[in-house]
Amino acid sequence: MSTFAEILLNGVSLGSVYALIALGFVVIFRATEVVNFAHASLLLAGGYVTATLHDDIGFWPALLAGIAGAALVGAAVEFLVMRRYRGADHSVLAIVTIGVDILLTTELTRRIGTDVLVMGDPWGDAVLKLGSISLAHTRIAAFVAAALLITAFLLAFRYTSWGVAMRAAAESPETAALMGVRLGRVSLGAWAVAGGLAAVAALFLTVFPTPGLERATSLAALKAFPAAILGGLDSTTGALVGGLLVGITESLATGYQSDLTFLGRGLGDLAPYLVMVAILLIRPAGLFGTKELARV
Amino acid sequence: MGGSGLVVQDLSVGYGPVRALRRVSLEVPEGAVVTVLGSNGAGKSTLLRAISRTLSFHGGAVTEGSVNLNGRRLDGLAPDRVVAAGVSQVPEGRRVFARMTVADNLRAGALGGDRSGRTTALDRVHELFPVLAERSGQRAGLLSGGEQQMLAVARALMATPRVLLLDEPSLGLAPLMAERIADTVREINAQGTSVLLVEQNAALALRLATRAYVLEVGEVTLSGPAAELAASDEVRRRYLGVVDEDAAADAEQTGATRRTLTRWKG
Amino acid sequence: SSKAKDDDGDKAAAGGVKTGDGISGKTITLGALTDMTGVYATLGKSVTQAQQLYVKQLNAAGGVCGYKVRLSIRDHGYDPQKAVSGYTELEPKVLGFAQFIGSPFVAAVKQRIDGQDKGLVLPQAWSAALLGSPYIRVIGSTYDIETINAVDFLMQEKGIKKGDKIGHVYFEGDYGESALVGSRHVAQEEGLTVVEQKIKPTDNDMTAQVAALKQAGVKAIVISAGPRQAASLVGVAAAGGFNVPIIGNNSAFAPQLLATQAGPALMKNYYVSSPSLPIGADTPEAKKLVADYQAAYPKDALDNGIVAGWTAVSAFGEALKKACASKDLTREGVDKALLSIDSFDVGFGIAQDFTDPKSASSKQSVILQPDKSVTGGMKVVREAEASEMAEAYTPGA
Amino acid sequence: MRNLTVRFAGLTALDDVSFTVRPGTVHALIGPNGAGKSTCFNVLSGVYRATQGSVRFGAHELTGMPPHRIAGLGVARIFQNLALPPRATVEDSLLLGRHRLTRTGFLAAGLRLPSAAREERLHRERVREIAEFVGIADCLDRLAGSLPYGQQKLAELARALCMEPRLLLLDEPVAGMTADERRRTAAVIAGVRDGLGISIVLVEHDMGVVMRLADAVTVLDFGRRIADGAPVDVQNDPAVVRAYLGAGS
Amino acid sequence: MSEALVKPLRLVRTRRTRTYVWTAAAVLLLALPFYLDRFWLQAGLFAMAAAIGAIGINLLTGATGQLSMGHAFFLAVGAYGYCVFAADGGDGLTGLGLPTWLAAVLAVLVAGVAGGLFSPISGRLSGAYLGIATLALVFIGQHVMFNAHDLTGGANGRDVPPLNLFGLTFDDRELLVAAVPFGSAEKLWYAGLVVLLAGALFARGVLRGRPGRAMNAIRDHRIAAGVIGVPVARHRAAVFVLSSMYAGLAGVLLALVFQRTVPDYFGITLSLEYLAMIVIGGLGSVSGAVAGAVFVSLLPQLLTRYSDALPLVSAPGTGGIAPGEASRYLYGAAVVLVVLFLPGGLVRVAARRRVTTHPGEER
Ligand SMILES: Nc1ncnc2c1ncn2[C@@H]1O[C@H](COP(=O)(O)OP(=O)(O)OP(=O)(O)O)[C@@H](O)[C@H]1O
Ligand SMILES: Nc1ncnc2c1ncn2[C@@H]1O[C@H](COP(=O)(O)OP(=O)(O)OP(=O)(O)O)[C@@H](O)[C@H]1O
Ligand SMILES: [Mg+2]
Ligand SMILES: [Mg+2]
Repeated sequence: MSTFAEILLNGVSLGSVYALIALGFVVIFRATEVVNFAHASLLLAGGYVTATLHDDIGFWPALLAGIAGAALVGAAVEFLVMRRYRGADHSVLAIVTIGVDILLTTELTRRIGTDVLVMGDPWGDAVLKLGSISLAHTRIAAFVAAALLITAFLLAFRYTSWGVAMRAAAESPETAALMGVRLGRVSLGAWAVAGGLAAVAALFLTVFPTPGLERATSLAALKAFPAAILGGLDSTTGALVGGLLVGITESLATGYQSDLTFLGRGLGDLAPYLVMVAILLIRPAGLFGTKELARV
Repeated sequence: MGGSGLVVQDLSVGYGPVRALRRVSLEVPEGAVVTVLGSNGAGKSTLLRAISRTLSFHGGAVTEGSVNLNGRRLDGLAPDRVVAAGVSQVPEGRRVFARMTVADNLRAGALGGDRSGRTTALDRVHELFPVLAERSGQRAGLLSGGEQQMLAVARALMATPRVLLLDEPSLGLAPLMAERIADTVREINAQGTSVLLVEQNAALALRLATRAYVLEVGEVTLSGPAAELAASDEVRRRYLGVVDEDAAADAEQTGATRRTLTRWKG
Repeated sequence: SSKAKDDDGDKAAAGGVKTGDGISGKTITLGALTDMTGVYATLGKSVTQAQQLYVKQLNAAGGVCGYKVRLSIRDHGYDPQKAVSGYTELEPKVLGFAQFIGSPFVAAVKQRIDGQDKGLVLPQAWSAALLGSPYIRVIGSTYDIETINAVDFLMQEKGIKKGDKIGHVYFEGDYGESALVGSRHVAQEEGLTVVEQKIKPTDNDMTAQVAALKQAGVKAIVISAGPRQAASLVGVAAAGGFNVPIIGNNSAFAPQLLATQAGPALMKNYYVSSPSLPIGADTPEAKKLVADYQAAYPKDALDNGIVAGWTAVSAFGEALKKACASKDLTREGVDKALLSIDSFDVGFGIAQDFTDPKSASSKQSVILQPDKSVTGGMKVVREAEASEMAEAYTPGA
Repeated sequence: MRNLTVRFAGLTALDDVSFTVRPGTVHALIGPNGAGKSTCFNVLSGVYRATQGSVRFGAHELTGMPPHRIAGLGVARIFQNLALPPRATVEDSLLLGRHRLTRTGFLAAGLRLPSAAREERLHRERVREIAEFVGIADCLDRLAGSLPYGQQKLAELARALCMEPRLLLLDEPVAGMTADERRRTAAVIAGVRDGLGISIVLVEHDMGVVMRLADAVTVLDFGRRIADGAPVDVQNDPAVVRAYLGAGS
Repeated sequence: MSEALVKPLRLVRTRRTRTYVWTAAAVLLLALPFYLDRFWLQAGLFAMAAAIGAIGINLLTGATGQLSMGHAFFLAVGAYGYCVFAADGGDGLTGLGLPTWLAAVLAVLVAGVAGGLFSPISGRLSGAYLGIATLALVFIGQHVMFNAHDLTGGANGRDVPPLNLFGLTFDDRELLVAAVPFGSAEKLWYAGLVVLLAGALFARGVLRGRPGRAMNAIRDHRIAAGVIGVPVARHRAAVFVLSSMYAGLAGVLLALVFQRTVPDYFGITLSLEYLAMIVIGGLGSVSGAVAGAVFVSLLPQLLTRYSDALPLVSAPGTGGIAPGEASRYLYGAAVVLVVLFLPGGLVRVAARRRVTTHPGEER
């Protein structure tokens, strides 16, 4: 039983990191209806800045710099690339972000080289013991950060005109412009915010229990895809729930690997995708996503 | 220059090689209701797009001429700046944000305006179109066609603009509702908003407007006080064509030359 | 047409040395298919730089009986298509390959190597599946043997005994599964139980694995994964007070890890089973290599990839010299020359015996422990030794 | 086609409505906005499923049939909000209307069998014929998106005619047209009825057009039928005037 | 479309030049194996296989609007399917020992069936949701490839039995044609050309005919398509099957070129590459798919091949930008730049040049 609790708790803590990444997807999707495949490289950028600066200026300033840096990269991507696209097809734009991701990741991995960069975070490898269960401080921090940020975004989307402007711009740029929405600013803002979020996610992705930032860190963003999708790509709550669900699924699939050998070992990566497909079969727009409308 | 109100001068617009407007000039004096009549493809929507600066979304561009509002040039601004300058548009074909709720659509409409008047604007809109209050939680895309049209008009009213551009506001509205829109136009005009009205229901438009322009294939062919135009033969025949003997004879005539379609025997 | 078959049979150059593919004029070209931009970039970089250093020194010392040696390097970024293309491109131009990273890719062109090409290939991959070909020669112990030696170390020195459970965390794919064969073998022979945990290279957080192993009650853990996974595993276990010895394969450590959170835990509880002495070994050859390498690449870390690359290219060089001595620098000549080398040591503690294509060139492993204060971050805790089990073990049996 | 009773769930968009369309007539369906006219069409064409009641078309029961099967029976419609792909040529859109009448499958099209080519030629001719009839023959090569609204409506009408329907559902066919064009379109519709003898259900807010074309009228309000009968009777029905026409008309 | 607009006179002229161009291209393609060495032929074959797969995904994503990121899975089904059907079981792995041509046909069919099995999902989802759901296929595929050892040979993959057609074996046993030794690459070159040509013509026929119009209608307005009489769900499923079959065919060809199938190949990167191909080439058209495929698959090969000669690119191990990195920069930049500055893809460049003489009707 206590193992189950430990695995579950561990899944929740892992899931909150995924939730943070998924939140980044959600922000951009809401503002532009684009699935942002470049999120992984924003993550790497934020982590890189934090990791290279913390020795000189201390952890917290470095984290802020990382957030600002990744926000800047995000904004630059929007300004230099996304804004220039003149078509209307969102899947084409999604593919553009693949191109952007390749560019950024190549540059960053080239800089990172073969190093493992540490974040210099204050939590270290401290753990909290709850009976026989141990939980890393970093993960508690991640959970708190995810919960706070997601609540903040939930409120912002619901109660500020920023959220309305975002959705209007995403749905029909022309009509939104007629409403006085500053299209450029909205999507620039979304990309910058997504960048900042990516930097926060990068922090928690690379601190204990993982050794640090290195070239393959960005691959972790792949795991946030099912999280974002099964929650619903345009839902902040969905990002949280999706993230947790993926974390727990992965954790259970790994923890009970020995009991699941008939499915082949190493299910940890696959399981979230299976759960996602199952959920999509029942709810084609995810748990909290906006359903596609059908009326003529 | 510097005339008050909205002044369009020598405006030409092209969609790539397609010339949609040729040296169109028109004026919407402050506090006036001006209507533009014209058959399909005359360029009425293009004119409104040019004023609101949304041509680029359709692959079009202004090739010459200028648009001024109270002496300030609007051409060259971004669409949102035009809204900020006080020009709102109800685009053709409803264009509500289908996935957003009715309430959020109205909030979106208020984005460009100033914050203070928002609740009064909302109250007024709900009073005009009670169905929107009832349905405020429904997705706009699920509304009926006419309800969407009401929402589109209501949304533009949320911004409390100085100039309101209406592109076929009565499209798909029941006669009763079309009358209510007409009343609304009158009312907001009375409150000081100038209106540029594009409308296929010419009778209604001419009744509302003080001045009218007729646009044919991208050019202004007639203009003058609305009442005068309403009396002209040309306008009566082409745009007002009520059911009278004339029209009946017309119908006969077209019937004679009409091609017929036979059943398909495939 | 230009491709029309001319008689490019063996040429006899001045001095009576028979030459063939890969030699033009006075230059021998060797291929290197490496990964500098993909998942094995860390390994690829060290191996390649070490090999370039060797070639430079070799040429400075006069080359191989008058021939200069040149390395033709292609980076495949661990992409099968690029790897196979790289092989196809280089094959007609080179005498053999001093490096070929990625055993699936070596396997992909195995038919061609064994069939018509017959060039000597020294893969930087230690999968038992690659054994058996006279042309593809794995250098040092394969992963299964290395793992057997690792478990042997646990039993000899860390008190693991019959009836105990040990955990094995391994990569999906050929490296991990090859290592797993080793631990299963020992378990069967010695009455241990292996608790298996398969992971993917993208898994960086070993918390769930540690929880599962802890629950299963394992007394020690073997890890056949990458350095990051090892660091996470060791770090999590230590932080959770789960103090069991952990031993990894040669690829499961990188000196860069010592600077991370997991550094102290790694130095305390972690061991590595290696096919050679570490780069920081206390031999004159190792010291010279360190000095030369640092002079050539001052910015780069010292790790065991350098040793692996150096050993492989030295073996190739040795084969070339022998082949030249017997006046046959054709591919067959070089293959034959390597097959006649039965005790080759470049100063890293283990002698390689290339005479039997069916078995690895050595069955010995050195057990190392991370240590910040040492060059290359590793110190030796058990000298080169082939455990009895490893000696008795035949791959694939 | 007889005995239509449909109810729509949630917010009752159609409440126990029945009417019958006699073959070869134009039956107008009018009512205030949100009365349930388009919903009625959506049920008829299979986009919505009726909560209760049934729709019969000749001998066929339409309720529960998927849209494409209903289309296969010869029920065609035009949409209130345009549904023409903007980046396709008008001709392609019209040819799409022929989908149910043509057979060429993936294999035949891919292999370019002679039968496919023959079919294609035959149907292109008919498409041109229909376009000429509707009056958009000169727009066939243009992209639908670049046509003005009124022409797009006509193209939709032509596409529906391309389906060689036995029942034609028209949702506001003259919306967005000038009086002149309305008259012409109305003539086209009359021509369709007279020439092809098919039944037409017409939703329209332009009472002029309705009065001129309709043989019978059903009036809906809040999903209920409030009047039914000949156009003149309905026009003078006080309930209809109150709910729909307004005092002015 | 544009042909219909071109004036008759010009039509004759363009048609004639086009015939010349096509003939010249055909002769060139047929002659290449006599001149190019194996590396180039192999690169060409990779491009051909990619082109076949890209045509398939363009039918699905470009023409029908169903985003698929699971193409790699169907490629894998084709590749492994061929091995299973054709192998004789001599290597201890499952093999049915069927004639190789039959194995190839069956492999393509099995890929189609796999696509059909996915139709409950592909029929319900759309847009990004469908895209990422198909991503699950890649993960499932890789999981199976690594774990179903008997079928797939696990991590090290399995050998691909050479194709045998009309008594001619497409293997490396040398066959002398006009004094040029023909190995597997030379022989496969012709097989690849034939298959690609057939696949391209078939797809073009589909796109220009009745099914193509229905596919576009589904992409543009799904409900309207149904009302007009297109059986939407069935059509979507059918296109998914067809697209999977193209992928399967590409997989078979790839397997034959590789001579061994390895699981690492069939990953997400591959799926994304295919998407990049159709975007770079041009969505919804056959020539776009081919152009994009050639571009995306040859670019890295070229850069690596000429890494020594390119100024910015340094040889591996000398520091600086490695060729691998350079090709990734270029590839990424190409995706971005093409979408931004050549909307409509590479094929539009050609189309636009034609259109400049007949102002702007095309767009
Ligand atoms: N995106 C476009 N691309 C090319 N041509 C266009 C485009 N939009 C409109 N046009 C052309 O510009 C001309 C004017 O169109 P516009 O939409 O302004 O007409 P309109 O007067 O509003 O007609 P309607 O009454 O039907 O709405 C038409 O000939 C039309 O074909
Ligand atoms: N899918 C749906 N979900 C929820 N409500 C719906 C849906 N479809 C229609 N409605 C509602 O049902 C009512 C009837 O809609 P319908 O479209 O049939 O009206 P209509 O008579 O065509 O009106 P109009 O003349 O304005 O087009 C409207 O109030 C509409 O909001
Ligand atoms: Mg218009
Ligand atoms: Mg309606």
